[in-house]
Amino acid sequence: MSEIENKTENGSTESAGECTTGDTKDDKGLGLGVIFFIVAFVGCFLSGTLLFPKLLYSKKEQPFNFDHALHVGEAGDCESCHSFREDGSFTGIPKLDTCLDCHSEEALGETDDEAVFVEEYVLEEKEVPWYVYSRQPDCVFFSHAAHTQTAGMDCVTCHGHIGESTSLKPYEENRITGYSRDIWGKNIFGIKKHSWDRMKMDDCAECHKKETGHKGYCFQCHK
Amino acid sequence: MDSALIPEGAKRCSFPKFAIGIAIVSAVVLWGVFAMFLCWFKGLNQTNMDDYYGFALWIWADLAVIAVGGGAFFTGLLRYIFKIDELKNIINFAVIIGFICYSSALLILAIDIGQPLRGWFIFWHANVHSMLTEVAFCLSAYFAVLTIEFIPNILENRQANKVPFFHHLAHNMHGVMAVFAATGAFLSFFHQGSLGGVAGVLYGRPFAVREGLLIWPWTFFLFTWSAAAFGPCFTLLVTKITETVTGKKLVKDNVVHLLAKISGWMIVTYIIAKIIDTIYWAMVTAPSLGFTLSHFYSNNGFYGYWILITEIVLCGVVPGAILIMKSTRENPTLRLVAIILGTIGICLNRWVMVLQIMAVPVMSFDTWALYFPSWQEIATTILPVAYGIILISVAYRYLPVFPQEQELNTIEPVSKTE
Amino acid sequence: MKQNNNKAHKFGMVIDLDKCTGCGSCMVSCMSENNVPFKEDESNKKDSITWMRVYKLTNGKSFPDTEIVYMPRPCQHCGGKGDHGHSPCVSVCPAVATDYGYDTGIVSQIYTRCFGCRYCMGACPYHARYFNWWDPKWPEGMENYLSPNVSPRMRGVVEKCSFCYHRYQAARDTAYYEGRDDIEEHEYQTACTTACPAGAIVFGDLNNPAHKVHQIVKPDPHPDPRNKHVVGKSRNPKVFRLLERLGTNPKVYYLSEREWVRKQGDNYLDGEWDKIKNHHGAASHG
Amino acid sequence: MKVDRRSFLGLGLGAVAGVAVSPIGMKLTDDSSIWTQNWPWTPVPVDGEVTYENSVCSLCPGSCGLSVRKIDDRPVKIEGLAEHPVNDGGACLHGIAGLQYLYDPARVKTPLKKNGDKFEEISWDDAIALVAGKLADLRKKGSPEKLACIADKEQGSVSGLFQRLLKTFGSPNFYTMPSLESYLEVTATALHGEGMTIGFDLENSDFVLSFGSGIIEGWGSPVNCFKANASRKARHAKLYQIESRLSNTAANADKWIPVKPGTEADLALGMCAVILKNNLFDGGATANFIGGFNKLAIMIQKEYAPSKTAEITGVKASDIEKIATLFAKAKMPVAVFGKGRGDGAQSLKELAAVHTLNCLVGNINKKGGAFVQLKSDYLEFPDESMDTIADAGFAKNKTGRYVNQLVEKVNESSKPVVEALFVYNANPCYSLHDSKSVKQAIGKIPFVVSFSSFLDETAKEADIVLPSHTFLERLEDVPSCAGLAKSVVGLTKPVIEPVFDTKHAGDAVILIAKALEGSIAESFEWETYDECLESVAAGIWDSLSEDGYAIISEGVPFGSVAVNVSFLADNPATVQARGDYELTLIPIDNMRLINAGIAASPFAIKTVSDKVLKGSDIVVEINPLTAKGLKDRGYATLTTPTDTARVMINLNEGMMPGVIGMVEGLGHTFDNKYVSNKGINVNDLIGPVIESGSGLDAAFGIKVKISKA
Repeated sequence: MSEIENKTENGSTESAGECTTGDTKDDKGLGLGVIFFIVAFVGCFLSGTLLFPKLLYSKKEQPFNFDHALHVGEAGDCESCHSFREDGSFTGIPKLDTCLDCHSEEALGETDDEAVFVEEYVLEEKEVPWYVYSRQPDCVFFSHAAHTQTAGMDCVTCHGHIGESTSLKPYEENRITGYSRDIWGKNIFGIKKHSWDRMKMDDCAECHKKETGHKGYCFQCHK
Repeated sequence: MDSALIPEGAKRCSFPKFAIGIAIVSAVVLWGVFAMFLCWFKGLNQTNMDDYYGFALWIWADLAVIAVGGGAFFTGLLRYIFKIDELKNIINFAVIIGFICYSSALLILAIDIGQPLRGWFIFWHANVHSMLTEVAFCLSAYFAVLTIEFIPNILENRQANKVPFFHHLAHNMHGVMAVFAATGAFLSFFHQGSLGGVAGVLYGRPFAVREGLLIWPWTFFLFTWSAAAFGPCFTLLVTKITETVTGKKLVKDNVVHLLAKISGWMIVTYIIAKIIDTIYWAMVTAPSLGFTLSHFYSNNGFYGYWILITEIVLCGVVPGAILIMKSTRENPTLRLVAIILGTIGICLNRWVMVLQIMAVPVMSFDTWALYFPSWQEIATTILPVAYGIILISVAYRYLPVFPQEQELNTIEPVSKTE
Repeated sequence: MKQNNNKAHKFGMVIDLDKCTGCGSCMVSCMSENNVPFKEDESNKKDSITWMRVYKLTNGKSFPDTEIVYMPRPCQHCGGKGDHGHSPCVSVCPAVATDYGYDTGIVSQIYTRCFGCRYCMGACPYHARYFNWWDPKWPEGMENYLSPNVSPRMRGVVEKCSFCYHRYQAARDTAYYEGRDDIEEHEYQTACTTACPAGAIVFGDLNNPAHKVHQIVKPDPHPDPRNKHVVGKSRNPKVFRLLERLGTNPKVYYLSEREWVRKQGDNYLDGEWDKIKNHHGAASHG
Repeated sequence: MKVDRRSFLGLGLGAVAGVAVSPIGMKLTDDSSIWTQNWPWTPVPVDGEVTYENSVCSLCPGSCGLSVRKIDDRPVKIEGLAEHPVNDGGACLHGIAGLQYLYDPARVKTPLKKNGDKFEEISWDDAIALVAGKLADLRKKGSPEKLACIADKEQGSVSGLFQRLLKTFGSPNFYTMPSLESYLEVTATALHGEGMTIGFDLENSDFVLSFGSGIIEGWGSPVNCFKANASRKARHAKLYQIESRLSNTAANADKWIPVKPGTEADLALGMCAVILKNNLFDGGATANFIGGFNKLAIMIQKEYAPSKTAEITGVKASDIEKIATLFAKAKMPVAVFGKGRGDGAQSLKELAAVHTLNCLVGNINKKGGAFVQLKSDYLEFPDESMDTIADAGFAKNKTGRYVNQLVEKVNESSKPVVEALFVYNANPCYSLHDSKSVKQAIGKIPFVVSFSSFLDETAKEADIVLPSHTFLERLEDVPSCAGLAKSVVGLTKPVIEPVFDTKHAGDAVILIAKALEGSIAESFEWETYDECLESVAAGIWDSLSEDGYAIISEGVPFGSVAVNVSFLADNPATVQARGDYELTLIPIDNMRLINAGIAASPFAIKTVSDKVLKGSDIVVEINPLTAKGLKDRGYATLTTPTDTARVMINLNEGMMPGVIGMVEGLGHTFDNKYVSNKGINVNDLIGPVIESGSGLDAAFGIKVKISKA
């Protein structure tokens, strides 16, 4: 210890003079320091929580508005448009010809959105470039059949009450990852209240653990 | 011009001279950094690694620097836990060397993985069965400890020390250092071990696989032991080099002799264990899988019995012997030979436990795979060395690394022999 | 999902080396099924990604007594020591980017989880794992033939044969949709199996006595008395596994009438082979 | 001063702390890793509905049934079609990799016109007009016979259209590339008479005696042969392979009989001698022999006594006796000919000698034997309308009997014997022997039109390229021309809209014909090829369009056939390899490569062993005894009478001493870095040797020397 003790003695004796004279300044400085600290802290925290998401996500409007509630009323349940194929695969967002089962060149209603739909897509025979809120990345394998057919789950569990919505919210895309904001969830802290607030792997795993007693193996959900 | 920073009463070369030296070494650092960025942006196709050599030069360098950095934890252990007081005169330096080795190890790992931006998955999605997970956790933790152990020494810089806050901080940290040393020793014990485990658990690779205790193969214990044994050799070697470069005596002989003696006995005990392990593996483990010892050391252009003998006899038994005998130990030349051999030995052991494993064919119809690193690999491997030199010179220049320095260099020639 | 947990499959393969012609159909079928990339020079086989690789074995005799046999080598989907699922590669992956499916016996992976430490490659004695040293690139327009059932891997991750797991998923989807709780043997066959012109590859559930692979292999449910780590040894004297003695417990079996071929399946000390070759499968407890 | 420092400290720490507790860190860490998982430059295949379409592969004469998996409109996978009469499920690597040809970098994307030594793009209309114009001039000059055409085969409607165009134009000069089918016909014609062909009942034979036929290396209809071979074990059938190299077939066979290269004919006759001497032949069968059976018998026993044959062939006399006896005594033996894939150089002596074995033991038109019958022609073209020019021109003699003689003539004569040349589905500049002189000949022809889908070696020499659809983009009838026991016609169907501005070669021909007007146009009354096919194949169209194939003949043909042995009875000389070095270089057929016009796909090349191709170096096989000083994996210089080449050495115990093997199918030079400029084309090294009497190029190899490089 001797070595260090010597030093510390030197140190204290040396700085003793300053310390006595400097005490008062110290406090002021400290006070100022604390204020600066708080200001900086609050500023950074708020910008990180409120401003950051605005920068992170780009807003995109859907080609035209779609009234789920109306269509559910007309067509029945989700499956009448979001259906399964013979081989058990899921069609997801319906293709134009599915719409044409009911729609035609003649508009069925008189909304401007349908007019857009008829003119720009039906007549042009173009597919509607919908933004998919719940699109999962390429590495994910998801079997709708396993969940809705076999496990008897409800669409709402993951997709929420979109079926009751009358208009489409703007699609928010993560500028870095290209993911839809719905995957991470609206809440930037990733806090969720409902099962459909978030669609990250942990949410799948959580439910799998509860329902099957196991989070599942890689290939069960990845390809 | 930087005299204000230089420890009081210490003589240092002129700043320009110092600057030039640093500049030269920095050039090497830049070269390594360039190679590093190539690997990050163009991918690992910049290396000569392939599907047979998933682990190559880098992993060896990693294991080697961690092994020789083991001097830090072991000296720390002796100094703070076993209260071997003389060692305080070399502990600072041991810590610095450890710090360099471990920061280098982490850097190399960051280059080595194919997806650096996902590297944190090793913590987030940790697999408790994987030795590598254990390595990652202990490595990072111990690096933190070393940093903490290093801080007080930095704070002892003349200017920093003027700030009462830093001054007291340094003082108090010295006080509690034993706790960190203990943690460090514990952590280090585990990751040195788990690095050995990395090879030992490969039951698909008869050259690597070892039986063991519970989940830990014998290589686990051998690695820890060897690090503790040869680490001090490296500490002494670097001290010797620094002394030669600075042309000053920095550590008293009794300290050196003590550490050398401890190292010597550790080496001897380790080498006995290693020999037993090798014999058991060659006589029992490998044959039970259908392999004779000759399979691992023939039919190829490089790996022969020479490597086994060099590692165990020339770079194990010999330095061990030299260092345990007072007469030879206290003979500077022989001691130097011993610590050099020892350092080579530990590096050779790590080489064998990484690259030869990859080289040995396992399927009866497979062939030996040999490999030579690309310049990018070499550059990134030299990078830590250059960085180490810089850090040591800076530390030596501005920090009171060697408590005995002044005493040894102010009092003219009289060099006492105890 | 539930019913798959309580009825565990053990998918495996047996390859008749006497039928194999070394034509390479299995390799190409695998590559085009699984979006495996290719590059200008693939002649360095140590950095060439082929989930299914066909090795050429010779009996080492000189002209005219030389013999050749071709040995296709997919991922062996090891069950690990004692077949407990601790495959050499799975047990070492630090980030659980590869794991053992206890419901299928298939060693599965998440390419996007893998951060490329390549420990698994060092652990695999079969060299069944491949690293993406390069970014996958296709000539202009050719990416149009990529299959959506398998995600293309990015540079810097390890990949390997998956026993065409996506085909299993597709078969199960159909079964779910039709309200069946399990799939038929023919519904799930790997790309190499269906491609083999010689019909040398048989794929199915080793746990299912009705499946052809089980009937050929006749796996021994009990540990090998001579090596407790080895489980599922074949009771067919002509069938062997690669490096069986290591206790990796592969699910890929090989069949050959030729003794020298069976002998090359593993490593033996001098004279050892003659002692144990006839014990092949004799370990069965009925 | 202190104040500042402390407040700055506070500011800094505050900022750090604030950011730390805000979600920025966590989110960015997560997102950055997600970014690496979805790099924009890593393609993401679009999902969609899965459908399957059946078609037939026409990459080789095998004509396997294919099942193409599609996602919406994108074909994503090709597999063998189950229950197809040819391949029943299996498929070879080239067919499976078919999609790579669709997007091949070397594809011709639109018609091309040679300008100087560069190609420029032109429209289809201009291209057709240009071709028609040139041809019209040729007719005006009154030399229509100077239009020649080289196609891959005689059979099939597209080939039919080309023949029809030449005929109505007034030229007899239609040639096909050598193929197993053509050799079968040559043999059948020589022994059994015009219009006959031969098939082998490998599925049922219990003793297959193969004279170097690569039964599992692409000979005949590959997948069909693979299956026949695979069923051997279960049928307790035997396969004996006579070959100078341990090929995969030899390795897979029950017995490998190494023979000096080029002496297969002598060995076959030697076996005939044994059979004759020991009265093992079928008396009934020999009754059908004409053209001097006795003369033959005497000659054979005199010239090919076992001891003598042993000397020539290097096969032990005892073995010759043993094998001949086994063959004769087998219940359903069959001797198979056509070295390698059967499409390389062959000598009629060898073909005839081997087939004589079949005739002697009387397995002609018996189960498990050789089937000899009339060529099946399922197409009925309406009669052409010929004008005087056409009649006159068509009546003239062909310039040469086979394509290699055409090349010879062109090169020899000073004035152009051929003014215009059509090339369809053929790549003579690559696959004919001494490709240099072939290029030279093509170069001498003033106007060359290529109908290739790819800018291959020959297309590069052409003046006009009229790019065809690949087999995945077109409709076409595909007869299996591969020595099968049954003859099947498959229907190739388009599984995707043409990727580029290409046309069906059939349509191109029809357009050219129409542009030529007059009687020629009259003979091509169809609007499109598809319409043409439906009408000319009317007889089998229903089953073609419904099942995707039609079986023309199946099972054992009825009746016996005459066997004319006059050619052999004169004991023609055995063809010798050119040159006087002491080693012999022979081509090797490797299933993973293609030696016909097209190159192997990137996938196929990827599967090729590094003992065949290393970087851009070709690897030759040589027995250690022959290699002398040369080291394995070392480099050497190979010197032939015509050329030298740098090669890598692979010491191979499966190679007969004194023989060097070089793989066929490498050394392509067209614009696809994945498959081109790898190794060398063995055909550059081997010069043709014309067999007197048959006129066939029978160069089985060439004499070489090898030295350290």
